[in-house]
Amino acid sequence: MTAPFRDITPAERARSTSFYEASARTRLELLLDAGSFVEFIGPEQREISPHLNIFDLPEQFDDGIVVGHGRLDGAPVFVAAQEGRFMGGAFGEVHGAKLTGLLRAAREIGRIPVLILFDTGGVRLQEANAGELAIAEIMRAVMEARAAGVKVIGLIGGRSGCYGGGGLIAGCCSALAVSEPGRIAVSGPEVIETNRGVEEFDSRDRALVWRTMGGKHRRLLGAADVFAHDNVQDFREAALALLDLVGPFGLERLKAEQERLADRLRRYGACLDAVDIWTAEGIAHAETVPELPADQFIALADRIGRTSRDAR
Amino acid sequence: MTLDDVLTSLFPDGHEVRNDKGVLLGSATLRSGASMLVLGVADRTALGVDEALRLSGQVLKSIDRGQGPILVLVDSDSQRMSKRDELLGLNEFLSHLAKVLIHADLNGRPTIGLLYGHSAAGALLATGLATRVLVGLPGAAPAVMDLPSMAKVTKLSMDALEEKAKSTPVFAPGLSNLAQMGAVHLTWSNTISLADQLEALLADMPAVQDRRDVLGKERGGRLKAAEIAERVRDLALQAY
Amino acid sequence: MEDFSFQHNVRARAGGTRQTAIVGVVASGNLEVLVERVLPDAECALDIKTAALGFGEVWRAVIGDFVERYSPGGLRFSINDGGARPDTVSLRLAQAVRLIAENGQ
Amino acid sequence: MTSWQNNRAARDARIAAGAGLAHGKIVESRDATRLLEAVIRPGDRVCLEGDNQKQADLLSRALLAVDLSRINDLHMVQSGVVLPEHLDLFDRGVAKRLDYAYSGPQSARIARMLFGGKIALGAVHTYLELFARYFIDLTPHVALIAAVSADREGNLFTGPNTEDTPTVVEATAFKDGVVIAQVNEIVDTVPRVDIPADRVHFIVKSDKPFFVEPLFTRDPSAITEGQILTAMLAIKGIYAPYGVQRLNHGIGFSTAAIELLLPTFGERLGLKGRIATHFALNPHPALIPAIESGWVRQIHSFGSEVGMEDYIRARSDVYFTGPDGSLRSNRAFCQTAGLYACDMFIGSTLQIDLQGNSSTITASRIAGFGGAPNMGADARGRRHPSEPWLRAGAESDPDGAALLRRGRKLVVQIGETFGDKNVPLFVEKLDAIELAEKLNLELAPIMIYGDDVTHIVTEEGVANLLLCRTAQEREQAIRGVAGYTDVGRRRDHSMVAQLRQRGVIRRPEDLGINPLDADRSLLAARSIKDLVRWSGGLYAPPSKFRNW
Repeated sequence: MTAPFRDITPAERARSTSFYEASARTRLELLLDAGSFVEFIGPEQREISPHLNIFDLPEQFDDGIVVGHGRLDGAPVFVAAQEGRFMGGAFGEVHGAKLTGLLRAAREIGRIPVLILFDTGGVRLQEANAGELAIAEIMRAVMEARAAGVKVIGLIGGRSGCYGGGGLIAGCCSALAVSEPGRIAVSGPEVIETNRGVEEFDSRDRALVWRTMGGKHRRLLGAADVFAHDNVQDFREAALALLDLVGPFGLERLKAEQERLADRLRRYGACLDAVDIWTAEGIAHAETVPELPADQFIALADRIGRTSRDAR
Repeated sequence: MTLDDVLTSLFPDGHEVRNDKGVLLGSATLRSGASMLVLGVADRTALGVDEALRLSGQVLKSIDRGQGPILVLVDSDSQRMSKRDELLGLNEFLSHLAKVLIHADLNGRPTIGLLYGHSAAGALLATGLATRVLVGLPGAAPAVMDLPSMAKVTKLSMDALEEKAKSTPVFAPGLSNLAQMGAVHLTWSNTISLADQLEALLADMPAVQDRRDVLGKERGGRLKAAEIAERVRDLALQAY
Repeated sequence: MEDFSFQHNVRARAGGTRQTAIVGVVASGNLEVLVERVLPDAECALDIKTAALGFGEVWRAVIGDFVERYSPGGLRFSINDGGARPDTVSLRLAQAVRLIAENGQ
Repeated sequence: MTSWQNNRAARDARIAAGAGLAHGKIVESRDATRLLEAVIRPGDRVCLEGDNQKQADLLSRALLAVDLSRINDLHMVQSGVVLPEHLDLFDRGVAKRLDYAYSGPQSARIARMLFGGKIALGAVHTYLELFARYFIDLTPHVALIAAVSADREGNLFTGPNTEDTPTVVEATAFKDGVVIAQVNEIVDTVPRVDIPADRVHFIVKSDKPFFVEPLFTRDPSAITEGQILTAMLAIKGIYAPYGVQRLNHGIGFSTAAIELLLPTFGERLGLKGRIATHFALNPHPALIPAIESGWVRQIHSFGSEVGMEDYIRARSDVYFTGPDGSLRSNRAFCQTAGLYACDMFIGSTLQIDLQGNSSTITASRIAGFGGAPNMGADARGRRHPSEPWLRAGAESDPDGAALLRRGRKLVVQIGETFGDKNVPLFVEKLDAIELAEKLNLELAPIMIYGDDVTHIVTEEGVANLLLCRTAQEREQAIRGVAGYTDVGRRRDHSMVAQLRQRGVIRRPEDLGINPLDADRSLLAARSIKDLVRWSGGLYAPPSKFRNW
């Protein structure tokens, strides 16, 4: 894109591009095989939100999500990427419907996987009812697609994290990859603090936020199966690895998930802090986990071995 | 209507639905003699990891051993907002509940949600909005986002928000708004027997396909969703 | 929100073969620029929707300098602005021209 | 008989009055207010140590709680008015008169209180100026200071944030004043003695560590392309041609961008070792990549920065450290170093007028001066030559006799033409002048006077004011880099073109810089996490800057 990049390979460029920092479009461009991405309902179609003008707010031509198809190591994939900087990546009517339509097509075809690059604060306030319902439709569409044999992989490492209904959609996916700055939760830190007080949750204590909701904790809990370095190439490799790992969906998955979550409650339900959970998982000096470099952390997480594979 | 009123009117022949700290678990017998799994959230209880897991466990058990439709009663708070719930991965527990409900519905156990009180945000997604048909009762008061919180974030006055809410169902709380969006399929009457209305619904269940976007368009609440989803679907199908 | 439209006659057609390009995002202090090769070679047009009120003269000046410098003939620019500073606007416009000047679809 | 030791006797009486509350020198924190009531007299000049960073917060609260019938109308003489309690003192009537230097977070409230007559203002100073007056006409009767630890004799360890303490204690203790220190802990042996015990009269042990604000941490993830472009222009248009090795940086994002471009853009220009080797500077985390890449030889600091402790300790070749290994900072010395031993000051401001005067005062905010004017001023007492200094002097007076011609310090204002919320940096008339008129001040609060400014850098280009020969040229040179602000759009285009031909104004293309290359990928670190990585895990950023 700029002079320093002109003479390097796409993989090198993807490796040197922070997933956290990149735009939705850049993420897709670098995640997929070079030049393979084709967008559905691109910005030139100007399918903007019909609701933001009620609030005198600026629109974005793609309503904050880019959907389309491309190739990953030569194989076709459907992709959706949220732009976390536009309205916090939140789900509105148009934004959500693009993803719903993509998933419905994937279900009908049945063999082409879907990658969802989450970057969202959840429901878009200004169209809360439409956004909430869009999320419900997407959750349903993900499950119908999975039931039809489609693998749906979530990649989480954007600046808005994966909050609210986004967290629920992520929970419906076949597998997740997350990076250290990625966050997965339902209620945001500020929402908890506002509703329950700063004693319950100090949203400005960012170390607390990340060890409660961040990528490392989610990986150690087994909520995400792959921990990616914060660069697009690593997410690409994570997506490829997960596509290999994921098996067919069925009732036994849900039973295994029930057991997996029940086991989590039994083991860690009384823990007051992530450090307590990590200690209970058998990690020595658990308080140093946030400081561990990614490679060491990956080795640690692999050794602890908690995963949601075949149990989600 | 209170929970007892609702249950009595739904199941005049009796039911075995217990309310354990806001978590509803049990079953009831329909007039046809068939049994129905009944579960849900009552007393405006927040849906946290513990509640969600109990509910999903009940559905899974019923998938193994039972049959017939599943009824999800909803009078909840939002998801439980707490450090502990998020620490333990509340999103997984809520989506797991939604997933087992969707799975049941797709596999011969049609699901009906009955929203008779409050609900919001993640709790609504994991319960009522994860059923095939969501029914509202008059007096139900769902609120995806309450107006005071919204006023705070948008820095608009309550008056201004209420004024805007008159012209669009897209953001303000309320059953009729959600109905117009296509989220609530139908609103029952509370002056006639709920059992009759349930029976009528069961006799004429809509197809398993999610048509809420089409419904929203027909009702003038969501004019773009159905068309956009359909266009993306067509483009994606054309690509392969 | 405030809307502005500008039409300019320009010296030369913008280079490259791409038909459309988009740069930027709509966020506080940022903007998106959608550029499409849809006009006759000697014309260019810019449509702006901005969240920052009262900057009409600044836009006029920024656009004037941009058109003078890049001669973006044949291009229509559509801008959604979240209140970006003029230098950010100039930068995004230049980035948009550079992107559409690449060869490709 | 005339006594010549009245002050000493009065000091001894004050100490005796407080001694009843102390075991040795140590006073329980619950007795802090009673101690102050015993030692302080109405109308006293009191220095309540409020530094740029370190705050004697326990003693602030204790002073706020005094019995007004015993203590009132104090004259506060302190560099930083930073905590809400500092102003509560005036609201409550404990204090009446104020001489200070900096009021960062309280700038809006202090403005309201000045307008409301709650505060009788002496003057807003620069740091060195206030410190100087401590020794002439504003000597404190009582100093309330903060330290990390004390031993039982009263030797104090200030930790890395020594800041103003030695200066305050010097002025107070040696002129018959009383020194009261709050400390985080009392130990058998202090790690090093920053303040000797015989200058300290009472020690109050605080229940929790004194408040320190991380003021110098700029998150690289917030640096914009515009700031990167401006930083590139500064490096290539000023640092390189003058060969600036000894300098001070402001704390804004533009200078943080410069720090992060040194190991990338600067390296590519072959400037390593030729520029930016010696700093008068707080331990900016953003400088870590340049230090690790071998750019920086030495840094002396005004204060410290939260989270940099271990890094500094491990890089003692670069920083000034004590025998215990931790940073020793000293605001008075570092300000002096910035004034006399640096060839360049570069920093940002809120408003610049057509003469180049700048101010951070707006109609509703009085932020004070801090130290920028000390460094952002030509040192008339300077006598040692250096290449940048001589060259700047020659540019401003090309016809002067070389052996008699003073050099000039490079004083650079850097910023984007529009600031937050699209507020223009360039104005026809400074808000500071309006404020001075409203408050009937004899002097408008100017941060840096136009005749000291040598260069202005914006995203539009570099203006070299040394090369301007008339007031009119100077005005057009400023307008010529003022972008699309009203000031910029009212430029005389032909004159600006001429100035550009003469090299007074240099655009990005004149410097061989393509604005499209101003990309965040040029930053040596793009996040706080990157800085931690550069530091080999030694930098431990405060929680509010983390995203892990």
